Amino acid sequence: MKQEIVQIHSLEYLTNEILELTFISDYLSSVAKPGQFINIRVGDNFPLLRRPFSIFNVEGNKISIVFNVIGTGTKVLARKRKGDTLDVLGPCGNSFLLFIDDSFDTAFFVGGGIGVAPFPFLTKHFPSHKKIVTYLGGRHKKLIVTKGLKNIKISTDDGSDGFQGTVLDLIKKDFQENDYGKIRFFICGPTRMMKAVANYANTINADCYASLECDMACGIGLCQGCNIEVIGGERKYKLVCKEGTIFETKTVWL
Amino acid sequence: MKQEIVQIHSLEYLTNEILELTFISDYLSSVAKPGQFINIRVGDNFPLLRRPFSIFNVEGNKISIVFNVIGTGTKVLARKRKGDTLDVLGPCGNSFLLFIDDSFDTAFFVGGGIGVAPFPFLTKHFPSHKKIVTYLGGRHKKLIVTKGLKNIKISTDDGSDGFQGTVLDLIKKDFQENDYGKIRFFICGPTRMMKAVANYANTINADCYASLECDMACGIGLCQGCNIEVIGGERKYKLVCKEGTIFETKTVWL
Amino acid sequence: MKESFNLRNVEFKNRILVASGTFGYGDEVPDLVDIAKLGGIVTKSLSMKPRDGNPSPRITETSSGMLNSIGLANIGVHKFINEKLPTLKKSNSTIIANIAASSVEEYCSVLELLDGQEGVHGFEINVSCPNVKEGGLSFGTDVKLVSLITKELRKRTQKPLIIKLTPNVTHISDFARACETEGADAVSVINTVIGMSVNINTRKPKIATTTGGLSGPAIKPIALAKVYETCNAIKIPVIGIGGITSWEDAVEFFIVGASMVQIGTANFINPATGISVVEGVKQYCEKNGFDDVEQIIKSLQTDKTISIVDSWL
Amino acid sequence: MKESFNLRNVEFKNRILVASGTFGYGDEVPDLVDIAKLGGIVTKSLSMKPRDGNPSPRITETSSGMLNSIGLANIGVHKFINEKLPTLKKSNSTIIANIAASSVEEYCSVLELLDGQEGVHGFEINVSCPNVKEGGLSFGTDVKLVSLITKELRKRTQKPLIIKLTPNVTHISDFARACETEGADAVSVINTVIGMSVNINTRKPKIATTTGGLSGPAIKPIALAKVYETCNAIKIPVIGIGGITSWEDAVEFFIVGASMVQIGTANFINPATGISVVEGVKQYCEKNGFDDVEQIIKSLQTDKTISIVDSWL
Ligand SMILES: Cc1cc2nc3c(=O)[nH]c(=O)nc-3n(C[C@H](O)[C@H](O)[C@H](O)COP(=O)(O)OP(=O)(O)OC[C@H]3O[C@@H](n4cnc5c(N)ncnc54)[C@H](O)[C@@H]3O)c2cc1C
Ligand SMILES: Cc1cc2nc3c(=O)[nH]c(=O)nc-3n(C[C@H](O)[C@H](O)[C@H](O)COP(=O)(O)OP(=O)(O)OC[C@H]3O[C@@H](n4cnc5c(N)ncnc54)[C@H](O)[C@@H]3O)c2cc1C
Ligand SMILES: Cc1cc2nc3c(=O)[nH]c(=O)nc-3n(C[C@H](O)[C@H](O)[C@H](O)COP(=O)(O)O)c2cc1C
Ligand SMILES: Cc1cc2nc3c(=O)[nH]c(=O)nc-3n(C[C@H](O)[C@H](O)[C@H](O)COP(=O)(O)O)c2cc1C
Ligand code: FES
Ligand code: FES
Repeated sequence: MKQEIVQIHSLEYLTNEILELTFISDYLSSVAKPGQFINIRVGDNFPLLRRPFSIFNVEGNKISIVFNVIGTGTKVLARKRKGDTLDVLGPCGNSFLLFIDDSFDTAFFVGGGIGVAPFPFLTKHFPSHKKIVTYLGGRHKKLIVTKGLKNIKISTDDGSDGFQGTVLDLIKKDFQENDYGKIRFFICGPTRMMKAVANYANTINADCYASLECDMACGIGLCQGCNIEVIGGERKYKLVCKEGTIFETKTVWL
Repeated sequence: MKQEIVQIHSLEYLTNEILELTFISDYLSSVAKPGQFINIRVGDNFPLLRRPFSIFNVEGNKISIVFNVIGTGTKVLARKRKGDTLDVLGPCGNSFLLFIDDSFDTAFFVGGGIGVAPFPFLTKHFPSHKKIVTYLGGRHKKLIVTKGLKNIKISTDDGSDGFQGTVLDLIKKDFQENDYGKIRFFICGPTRMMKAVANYANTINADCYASLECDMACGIGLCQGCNIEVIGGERKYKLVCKEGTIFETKTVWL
Repeated sequence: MKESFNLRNVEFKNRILVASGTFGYGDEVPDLVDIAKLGGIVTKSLSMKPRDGNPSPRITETSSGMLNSIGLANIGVHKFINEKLPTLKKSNSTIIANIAASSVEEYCSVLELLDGQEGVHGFEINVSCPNVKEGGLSFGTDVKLVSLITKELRKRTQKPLIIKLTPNVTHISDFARACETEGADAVSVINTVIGMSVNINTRKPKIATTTGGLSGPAIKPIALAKVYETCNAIKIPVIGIGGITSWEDAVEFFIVGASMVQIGTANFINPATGISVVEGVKQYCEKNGFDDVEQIIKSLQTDKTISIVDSWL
Repeated sequence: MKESFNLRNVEFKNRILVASGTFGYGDEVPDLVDIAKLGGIVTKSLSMKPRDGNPSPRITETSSGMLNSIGLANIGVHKFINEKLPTLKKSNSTIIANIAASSVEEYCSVLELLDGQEGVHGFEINVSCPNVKEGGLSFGTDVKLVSLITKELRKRTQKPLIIKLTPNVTHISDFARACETEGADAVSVINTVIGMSVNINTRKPKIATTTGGLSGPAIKPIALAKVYETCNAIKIPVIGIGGITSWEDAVEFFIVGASMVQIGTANFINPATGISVVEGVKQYCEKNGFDDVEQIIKSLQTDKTISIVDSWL
């Protein structure tokens, strides 16, 4: 893990609402693993805390993230331009790669809204002999990012793209209509969606690994602010930033 | 006085260190008077308080200010670009025009560093039958702005432009070498410089009017934070933002 | 949508006021703000005699805040009555006169002078003033003195009497209870937090009086906690103050239990903040199906399973 | 240039430490920070038994600050001694063990366990903990309890004993004096300020325990004022804490009177803040012709003509 000042290579809209920011880092591009995040200091003085972002893609020595403008930090970030510098700390957290083994045939990637972020990088590094199905859910079309993904199935709340309904409805339908062998879920998105998908995974006896989100002050284990309650186990809580962000959903209280 | 959201028309370097920012305002360009200032909210959240800037020029419906990057606010301002909006409140304070009458022949404009700011606009509106001499002092060449000024005499601490020495030395020398008739000083700059010039004005029996600077929370008389001690008079203090910023130097403790 | 609030028979158009010392005497910003749209105006603190206030520098910016030591510079109660009140009366605004003093007697005399004035609708008492008899210690940090001041002033007026508490005490609720007991109609929470700032080049304090009062967004979390503590201790209304710059901030104070709010430092940045807060609060209520702002007051959803004993910081 | 500082025979390389709860046990960031360059490390508060800490959410951002209610989650003193101390010993750092407890007895027992450990160079006592006997009221707001804790702990150690005071009291100097009287070697000023924040959509507090501790740049002016008050009340060294993010901030604390400083929240944003503060302070001293940091300590230039009685806010 390093703290680096990097240079922005590009900032462009992937959809009307979602931006992709690319910067150059030899270090991060050589060590980062799918599912990890970087912690960005978006402004000198404001906002105070860094903001965590999943690594969306790595190409050569370029790293990219995707985000939509929802609050103070992303507003500042959206105003950056090519050539500006950025203070990034990473890579942080564990990787989805830790949870890939021989006990499943098909990976169900499920991304809710901007929760799609870790999947392109994961797709790139996924064992080629395994099947991937990528389910994307969003409120509307403008929140659906498909770049770098495989075998994509889309749902939107308003039906503006793909299936109209929740991403879980889409998954259920697809699961009933097809035979995917032994499935493992890899999910990322709003907590409510992750809860629902994790429950469903349980009912169909599939393992489920979720990348969790929560407010973080440090992202590296210093503040203990990012606790998640563990089911069973010796300790009551684990730290999302350090012991996650990816957990088997059965082991934590979402 | 109004609070307006205006659009930036241009932002360019006048010297290596000094920027001119121009924006469009029908209102301000029609009512502003030389010596007045506007109070700019440079960022949404940071810094908290507005920053006051003298009106440097008015051309058509365009207003401009000049500044150098010295702290948090000017750093944010320097990163703006054409088309960005700016929240400005003004015009604030009194005008140099209040202090122009028949009892002098020559106006000595004295600008220390960025204190040059009000003089181009004042030059434009100065009665044409009066003589103007403009003395500019700065640490070095990169801090000297001559745009829009008349009859300019320059001093720099390091001699990189014009006379080497303080602006007061330059004035003294010039005063001894020439006959300017009855002189009135109009000055703006660092307090230490203004004190020295005001004292000298006294010794040569010239009136002296200074545009004062101080930290301001509101710029419009609400906070009472910008007090200056008055010499004699009924009240102990006056408010720089409302009762100034221009005072006859004999009437206040600089 | 009901926005108004009634305190001891005085009707406030809405629950958003401007705070003492941050809006002059209400006559400074006529072009910029239609003050009749505000719930009310709290005047700059008034003392018996005019006060020059403190030497400069009196203010300095801090991270998301500012320090001030104006020293309660004011024109004095007589001049206020003669020169300011006549115009204020015509403004169709609810006027709360804020009173500052350096002795209990002075509080009483200033209030008595103002009580007879028709244009003065109520009083807010600034107890964050140095008690000259006690060598300058603040009245506001001594429960007995705050009780005494409330009691004496209550005897002298039938108009709303609001005591403005200082946050610079261990248990603000003790002070709030004392005010309630002695008959105050409401308490205002909070005045500024003591703070300081140093210029490392000159090694001088950045404000002449060394320490000053911290205000602005930086103190909002502190103010909210103090308002919460106070609202849980007393039944009379609490007026929330501290770092409010938006309607969202005001709603936080209402949820925590404030019956009204005041806007201070934000007026320096945007003198029309109050008006936009009035608008925003109204829209929030409408959007969420409330037909009276009262319905959001003290509506905080806390987790009852977490006890104080467990909640180490 | 002398940077070191001596406290009861313990030599601190320099006067910049990292604050309790903001740097783990000193072993979290080896790649990012060379901890041997710091003046010292104050550990996360240690209690007798491991503590899970509070439910989530535990943190939230505020304007230039953050609120936390970690609940002193820690591995317990035994695990600290067995698992953390051996590596810390090798790090060539000065280690101050911070102790938290829910009874006077627990403070004593934890200190006794650590006192025998060679790698522990001194103690900082976190008195901002709920006193279980008193229904959860903080020890730190009761002068008698702070006296008692200091007295009992002093009997039990010859190592530096530092009491860390809470700012949430009317007169912090009363507490500092009590610590001095009972034999403390220094006081740390300040711990976090009580604050709160509300989500206006869910109407729930933004941290699970409703109120939490405010830290970061927002509280720097408050911390400076508390350090100033404390330094004027006692002769033992004061360790300044609160909102320090740069060497300039640290210099402000030194000028006001702090003998050492600690960096807290800033570590979350930049774990190497301490190192850059060490560098910056050194350069400031060199540039200004000081050959010992001591020379800037308590060098504030105040205007003696301004009296407290005159300095109304
Ligand atoms: C491990 C991890 C990885 C992450 N990866 C990504 C990523 O790849 N891309 C990404 O964009 N974000 C990601 N996030 C979230 C990201 O860190 C920021 O929290 C987010 O971008 C918002 O930051 P902000 O400063 O703009 O908003 P803030 O000013 O911090 O405000 C956020 C607040 O806005 C509110 N809010 C949340 N959603 C909405 C909404 N839809 N509408 C209105 N208000 C809302 C909530 O109160 C929330 O607390 C990740 C978070 C974590 C912990
Ligand atoms: C009526 C009025 C008119 C003004 N007109 C102008 C104008 O036309 N142009 C203009 O540029 N400014 C003008 N100023 C000053 C301006 O408002 C800002 O204070 C200034 O630009 C710095 O703001 P900042 O936020 O960048 O600095 P801040 O972050 O506020 O820091 C300023 C601080 O920097 C320090 N400082 C000051 N000078 C220096 C220096 N040379 N090097 C290092 N540190 C220094 C001081 O501690 C000062 O308090 C005017 C002020 C007033 C009151
Ligand atoms: C410049 C200034 C002057 C103030 N003057 C007074 C005053 O005269 N009387 C008073 O009771 N409070 C005074 N206050 C305190 C405010 O009314 C308010 O309680 C405090 O600033 C916190 O609110 P804010 O964070 O919204 O500013 C003053 C505050 C500021 C910033
Ligand atoms: C997340 C967090 C955890 C903390 N944990 C402790 C602790 O365990 N013990 C303690 O004495 N202080 C603790 N503190 C207080 C800090 O040590 C420090 O006193 C305070 O944060 C003010 O300094 P700052 O503004 O630099 O953060 C904690 C602070 C934070 C932000
Ligand atoms: S975010 Fe600080 S420990 Fe996880
Ligand atoms: S700056 Fe507020 S009154 Fe002058």
